[in-house]
Amino acid sequence: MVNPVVIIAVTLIAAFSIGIFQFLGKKFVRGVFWLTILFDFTAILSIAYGFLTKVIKAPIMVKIGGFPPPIGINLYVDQLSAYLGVVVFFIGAMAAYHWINRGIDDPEPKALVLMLLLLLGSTGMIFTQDFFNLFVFIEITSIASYGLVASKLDGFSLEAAFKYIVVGSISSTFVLLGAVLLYKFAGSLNMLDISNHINKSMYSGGMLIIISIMFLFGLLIELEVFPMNGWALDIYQGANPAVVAILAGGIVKGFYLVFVRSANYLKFPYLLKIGIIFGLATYLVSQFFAWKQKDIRRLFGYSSVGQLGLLILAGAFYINGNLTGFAKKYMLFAIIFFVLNHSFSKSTLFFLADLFGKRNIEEWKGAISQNKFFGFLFSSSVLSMAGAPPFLGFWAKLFFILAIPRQYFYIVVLVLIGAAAEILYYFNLYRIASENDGEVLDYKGSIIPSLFNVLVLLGLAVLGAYKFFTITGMEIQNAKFLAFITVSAIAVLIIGISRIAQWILALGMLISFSYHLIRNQNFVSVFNIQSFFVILVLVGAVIFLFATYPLSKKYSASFYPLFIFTVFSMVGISVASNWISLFIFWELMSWSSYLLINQGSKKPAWIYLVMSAIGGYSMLAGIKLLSTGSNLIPVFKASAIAAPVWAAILIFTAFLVKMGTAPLHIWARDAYGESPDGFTPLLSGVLSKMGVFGAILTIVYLIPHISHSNIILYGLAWFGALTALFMALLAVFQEDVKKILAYSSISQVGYILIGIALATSLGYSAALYHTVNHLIFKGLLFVAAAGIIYRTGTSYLPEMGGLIRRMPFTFLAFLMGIITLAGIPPLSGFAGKWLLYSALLEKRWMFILLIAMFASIVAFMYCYKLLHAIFLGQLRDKYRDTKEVPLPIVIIELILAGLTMAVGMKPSLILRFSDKAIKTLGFSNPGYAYEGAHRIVSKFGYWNAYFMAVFAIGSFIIALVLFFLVKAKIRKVGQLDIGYAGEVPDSPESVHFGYDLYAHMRRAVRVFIYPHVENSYRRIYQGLMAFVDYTRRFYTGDLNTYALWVIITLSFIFYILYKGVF
Amino acid sequence: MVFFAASLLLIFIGLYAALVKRNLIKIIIGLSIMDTGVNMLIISLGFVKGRTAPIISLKDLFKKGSLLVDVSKVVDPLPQALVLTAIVIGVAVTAMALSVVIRMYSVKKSIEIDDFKELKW
Amino acid sequence: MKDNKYFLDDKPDKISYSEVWQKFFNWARAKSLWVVAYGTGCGSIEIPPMVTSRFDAERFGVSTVGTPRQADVLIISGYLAVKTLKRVIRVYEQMQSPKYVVGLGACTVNGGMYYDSYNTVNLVELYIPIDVYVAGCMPRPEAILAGFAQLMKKIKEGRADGWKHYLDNFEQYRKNQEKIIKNWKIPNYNW
Amino acid sequence: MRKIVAIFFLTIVGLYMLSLFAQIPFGKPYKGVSEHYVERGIVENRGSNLVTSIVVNYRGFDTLGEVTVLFLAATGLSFLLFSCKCLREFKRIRSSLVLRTATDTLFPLILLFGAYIFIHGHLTPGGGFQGGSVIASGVMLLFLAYRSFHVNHKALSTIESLAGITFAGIGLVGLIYAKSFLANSVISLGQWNKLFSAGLIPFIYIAVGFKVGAELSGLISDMISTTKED
Amino acid sequence: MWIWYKVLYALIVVIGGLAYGLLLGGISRKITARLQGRRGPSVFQNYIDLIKLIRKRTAISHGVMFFLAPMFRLLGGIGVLLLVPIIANNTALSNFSFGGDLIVVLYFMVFGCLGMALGAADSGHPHSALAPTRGLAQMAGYELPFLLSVIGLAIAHNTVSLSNLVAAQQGGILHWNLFQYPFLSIAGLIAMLGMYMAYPFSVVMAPQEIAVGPPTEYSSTFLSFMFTGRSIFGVGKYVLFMDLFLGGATNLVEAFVKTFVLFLFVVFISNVFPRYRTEQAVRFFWTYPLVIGLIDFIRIFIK
Repeated sequence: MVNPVVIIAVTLIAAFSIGIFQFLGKKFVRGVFWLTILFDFTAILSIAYGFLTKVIKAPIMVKIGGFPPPIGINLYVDQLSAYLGVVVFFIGAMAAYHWINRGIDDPEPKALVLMLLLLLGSTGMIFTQDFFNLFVFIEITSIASYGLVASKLDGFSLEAAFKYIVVGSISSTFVLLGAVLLYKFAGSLNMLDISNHINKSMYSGGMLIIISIMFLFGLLIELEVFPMNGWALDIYQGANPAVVAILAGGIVKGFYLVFVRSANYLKFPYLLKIGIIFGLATYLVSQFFAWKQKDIRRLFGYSSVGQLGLLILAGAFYINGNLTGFAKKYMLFAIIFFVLNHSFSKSTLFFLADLFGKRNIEEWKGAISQNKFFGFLFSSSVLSMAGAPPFLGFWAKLFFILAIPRQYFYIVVLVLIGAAAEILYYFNLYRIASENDGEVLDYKGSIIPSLFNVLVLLGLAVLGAYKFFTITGMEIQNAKFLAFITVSAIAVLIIGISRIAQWILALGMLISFSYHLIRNQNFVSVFNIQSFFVILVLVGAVIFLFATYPLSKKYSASFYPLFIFTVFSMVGISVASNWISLFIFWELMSWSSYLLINQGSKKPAWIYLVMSAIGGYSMLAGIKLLSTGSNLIPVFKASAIAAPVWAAILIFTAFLVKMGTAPLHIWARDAYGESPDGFTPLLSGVLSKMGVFGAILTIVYLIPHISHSNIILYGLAWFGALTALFMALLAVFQEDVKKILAYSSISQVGYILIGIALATSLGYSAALYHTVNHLIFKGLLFVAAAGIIYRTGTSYLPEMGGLIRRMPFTFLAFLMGIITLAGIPPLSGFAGKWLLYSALLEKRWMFILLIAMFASIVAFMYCYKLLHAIFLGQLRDKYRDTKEVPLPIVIIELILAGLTMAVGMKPSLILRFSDKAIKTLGFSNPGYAYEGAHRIVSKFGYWNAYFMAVFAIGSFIIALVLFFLVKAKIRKVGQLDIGYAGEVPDSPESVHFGYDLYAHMRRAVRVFIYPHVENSYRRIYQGLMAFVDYTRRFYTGDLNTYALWVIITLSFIFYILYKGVF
Repeated sequence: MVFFAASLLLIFIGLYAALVKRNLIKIIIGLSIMDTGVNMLIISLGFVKGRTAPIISLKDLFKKGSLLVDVSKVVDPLPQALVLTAIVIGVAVTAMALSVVIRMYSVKKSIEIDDFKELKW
Repeated sequence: MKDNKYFLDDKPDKISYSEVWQKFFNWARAKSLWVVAYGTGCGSIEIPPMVTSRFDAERFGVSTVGTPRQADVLIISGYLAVKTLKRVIRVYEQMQSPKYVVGLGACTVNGGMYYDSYNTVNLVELYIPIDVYVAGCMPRPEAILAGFAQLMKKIKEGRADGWKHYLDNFEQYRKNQEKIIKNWKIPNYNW
Repeated sequence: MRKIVAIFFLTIVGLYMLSLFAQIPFGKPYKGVSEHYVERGIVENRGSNLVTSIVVNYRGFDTLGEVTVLFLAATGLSFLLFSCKCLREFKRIRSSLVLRTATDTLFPLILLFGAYIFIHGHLTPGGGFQGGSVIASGVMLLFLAYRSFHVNHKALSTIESLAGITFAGIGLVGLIYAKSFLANSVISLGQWNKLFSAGLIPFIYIAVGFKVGAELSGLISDMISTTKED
Repeated sequence: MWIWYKVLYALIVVIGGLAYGLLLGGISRKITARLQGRRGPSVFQNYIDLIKLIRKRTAISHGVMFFLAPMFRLLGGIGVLLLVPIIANNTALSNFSFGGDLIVVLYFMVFGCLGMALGAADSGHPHSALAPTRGLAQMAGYELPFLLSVIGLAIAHNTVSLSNLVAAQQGGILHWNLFQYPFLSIAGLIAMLGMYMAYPFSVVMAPQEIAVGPPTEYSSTFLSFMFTGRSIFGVGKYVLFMDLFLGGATNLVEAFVKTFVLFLFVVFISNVFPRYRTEQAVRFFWTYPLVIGLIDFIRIFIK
């Protein structure tokens, strides 16, 4: 361990000595600089390591000048300051490296001195325990920053620097006044001494309020609090990115620590109020203002400011929020994680922004798709920044939400809204950056600092997860499983050179995992709803993964890892035992699936992500409502929880989003339609079923505990019914095969939702049966569609036609799928419909039954459209040599088609599993009965699947035989040989009826298929955008105004905290 | 009390300049005035009626040989020490500000705020 | 030439029925004559009165149908231009055997009043086989019905075998057709 | 409009602050750490000037920071104004004969006076900063008097660095020998009211004096001649 | 063993149904002719047409689906006829109604239509591809009031078994659903007009507009199968509606009479109305019959 003061002294000496070394040459200066940084970093790391390993037990107290604390100045280094010091020096070193690498501004020795002194200032700032000394170090930091901010010497940076100087001077004036007045008040400048001297009752006098406010207000200005943070944003925008990286990544965190610590020492009683008002305002305002931002650096600036707001909020709660026990610990970790996450990811982002060089985000097109490594770094930092699991930001956010007391629920809501807003703009940027238009881009400079940062970030992610699971005391299986997922995905990623190897490895992993699961006696013997979904996920995943092989050539190396990630996180959801672990895996699923969709198309993926974020965060808010004071992690089977209606609604929102229930469906069409073809079957067949799983959980465990549960269930059923109907109607008018199937998927999941909302055993039977069945037939259709798109190169229906001649097997399978989808008896689709209608009849929900049945009639329209437009009609000349779809896809198609036939004959193949699952939900029977071997009887009706199948097949054979007995001489004619008024059609296109098949229907239902919902979303979005665009003019760029806002804020704080004068 | 009021007035005059003046140099002058006000305020906080400067002579000691000083003889030395630091810092900030203004002038040939409003929104 | 044979690449087999069955089927064929609604010339104006209330051809089982695939009878309703002949041939070839052709008016017999036009097909018989001619310019619906009665009689007797004749002498017919139709461009759709 | 708003809010803030200062007694005796400084200042430091004792010894760390700030300002200034041709158009006018003659006479005296101030910093009012400033004012006078005058930046920079290193080095010496950074008791404190007394204070102040003088001269030089004449 | 007897009975029912259906077609043509002031063809004209079609010498095929579609069509027709009990609780004439309830019948009805639509689409003729889209659109129109009445009746009688529905209507003419739930019945019967695709809902076949609709390319034997399937299907639907609204039948005579009444209803209405366009038909079905049916529907809902 090194005496902390040595760090300061050595740095100082080094800085001074550079004045001499500069005459010896550049190398010497750099040598001195790097040696110093190295020394400082090592020293502070040794201290931090001492704290970490508990070698150092108490905070280090260093007396300077040999005088005991109140007399002399002393340094006080505790864990937090040591850790922060490590971060500051690390980021500082990276920033310096980056700066030197990108061409440091002349004269270099001076610049390096400024850099050193900046680090020195911030180190001193977080080490010192003397208010005035703090002021001195703040000034050192500020002045060094002034110089560095102006370093580029162009209009932007100078302007920013001058604004910073003026506002910084005002800030330091208040800090100075506050420090001196504190001395006057308490007779000392030592923080601890003053703290001992102050008690809360002194605040009633008013004097201490104003003094504390003045001191803390000065720091608040430095903390870039709304509305006095215009200067900070200008710096982020205008200054050298290397400088900004160290400012945002390190220095501001020092100010933050100082602020929180000072407030703590001052026992400032209004910290919570200040924190809530300013923290929240800063957070929300900057997250929203960033929406319209086109300059990438200012965008990052807004994000930084927002994170600081969140930090202030968290700090206020930690110091002043009356948190007890675990909550306090959670909040501390939230703060630490926020700081670490933001420091490393934001500095990386600024480095990368500088490497790429373009300012306008529109010019970032292709930035991450062109350079894979750049993309990896950028994605990691953005994901971490936006709080995607398993990155650190996620754990921070989770800790934060868990720690906030329940009576501050509105804060939870607002913070989550802000988080969603953050995702919105970050991934708008990500969307643009991942688009690829093939233009060759250049990246200037070295990525080493970013690489280091990202490596640290990845390490921190592990740390975060580890800490989260150990501190919250959640089952260790969750952590193990998470680690397992990550390791598997990384393993698949590593062999990314060869797609075949990836495919085999991923398939092997899935199969061996399933095998182990089935071998597990526990799993098999206790067959419940969770096992049902685990099996569903694994079976679906194996099947669909198998089918991806021919398509995988087109995909990037991250396809299979993300696939594995998605699948296993769905397994994680299915085996979750409490709401939090459900949420963790839920988010994991959302993000990994987002990245997968993003490989196909960007904008839809973005919408998907934003909707998922809204859903996920509302679920988190709902979970928060479920938690009680001592029990922060609500489990499913809490019998006596007082679950408020809102909790159920909020949690349900997440599931409704995933199910694509109207009016939350807007993501679905394009996300399904434009995701990679290999992934869409999984998305539709399995991933949307996670919403079903969640919905079942909610209805079984939560809804019974709330009042008016019947109304909620009835409402849900209506949502399901309307979704089923309108999505089917919308599907009719799509012209893209995958989009039709997308709408169809949502529509079918609407049926499932009705079944769940019935909450009767027959309803669950119907829902579970249909869940599996939908996996089979929709998977089949999507897989077939993938094959067709692979062969034809288009998913646009009017471009196809007549493919039955080229792809007979696919047609056969597709036909089976369509018949199943339409629910026509001999195949498996009908059983689900029959069960559902019987359940609805039983519950006498007539209107819903009417809508549900009618929706299935509407479904015939798009069913026919799909078959006709792809396979029937005229074959185009360009597809004359098209081959049958690749073999793996054909295999999967035929397997699935065989499955629908088998299940159509014997629905009990599926029903026997769903019966077991239903028994564990607390029902004694599945709601229907067998009469004989095959006849299924409900209270209203009966139905014999086996007979129907035999009857249909038998009659068909009889008809066929009859036909061959009487048939005339049949000859095959060419496709253009049609009755065409004696003419010969000149081309297949001219007689192929493939576009807008239901134009006549459109006229009848125009009002229903008008995109009302999408338009209202768009209008809301555009309205918000316009609003944001207007309000962000708040930052006028005028120095006077910025300064004026400082004063206005101060008077506002005075006014709300101390009304003594007025 | 007058000292307090006067130095507060100085501070607010300086602030007013920073809030209202459109000329960069004038703003810097305002900041300097503000600094001066603060320094005056600090000094006046340390003042005690009827005491001398904290330069100790023999008569300020309790008794010969002990070297202990009679506290009631001299004013508070600490604010003076603090002011020393504050002044230097003020000088440094002013110097930085002026150099930035020089550079700004060289970029735009202007020292009016209206020409430096490119960073906004 | 060989490519164009595509439209009739397969002659119907000759199933032999017993006399009674043959008669029965011929009777059914005669009682159910579906006429393709295809008007070639001015005579087609006489078809609507024939099938509507005034003359009501349906009572004899004669009804119109919109597609040559299902039709039994093709009426060459008067003046036939070279341009139309191409379509007529195609329609005729798209009809399913057994099929019959009724020539309406003088034009089908010898070109009628337009016999010396550069564009008139003077003797339709050369290009497609005609089972029954109905003379006149124009023949009245009664005359057409009489023609149909003639046709029915021929069918019942098994003599309406123009389609067989066409098949047996296909090469000859095609040669004749190509003689008059200069830009005969029926593409080869045998893929 | 802006003025009205500014005045309005400044008034509000001013009123609040005034209400604070109304509660602070003016000219009343102090308590707290200053009592210690005054009472035991001589005992612990042997320096007559209590302000110096505080500045250099009790709160020597502040002073180190202060020096750093000044150093920072000088560095920053030369960093920003490096190779700046911004003020070239302003010609330095030739000064009057009176000024030149007076400068010739006064400059050595000013230097001497400045040196006196920082050497006696622990005994009389003043100290390193004040002395340094006085020296810098002499340099400024030279600038005013001679159009072609320029300082040797290398020398200034070396002095600056050496002085700074000395200060921080003294602190480290204290850390090594007295287990406390900037400890004054490394050498004997000496006798009160003598030039060589008060331990390390004079040495530190000498270093500070050199440093401040060099830095302020450098500042002036940078500001006036933003480009090298030669 | 009993199942083979059932199969035997079923064959008889199918043949009888075909004969009856062809006859009804002939009667329909005769009535139409008479209403137009013509003599019209013989009532047995459809038999003759069928024989002629079977005995055409040649036929053409466009592909596999084109080939199989008539069989699907026939299968759909037979299925509907056999799944609906002509005489409930009669071993012979309740047909295969043990195989499934009303819901099964409703979905099996689509089987034939879908098959025909696929075949039509495979022919490559734009008209025959257009017609199924019209048919499906119109189906979405008439199914809404039809489902309304079916669901209403099912809920009212607590069953979806057709035999039970018939049983519930026994005991006098006033127990028929037609009189018990007149509004539902009106909705259902109007929907029936759409289901028969007769005027004014004939836009699917739309003679003179899109040739003959779906079977434009069909000829000869294929067409005869379609013809057969359509006739049987028609009879099946009459029987279904008889069971739903007219109290079923207790003997064959009653069944003939009731289905004939339904047939006359369809024929007479179709002969006096011009054709609706698709969207007009859809709008019609979604307004008047729906609103009328809702009166009873809500009555049942409240009860």
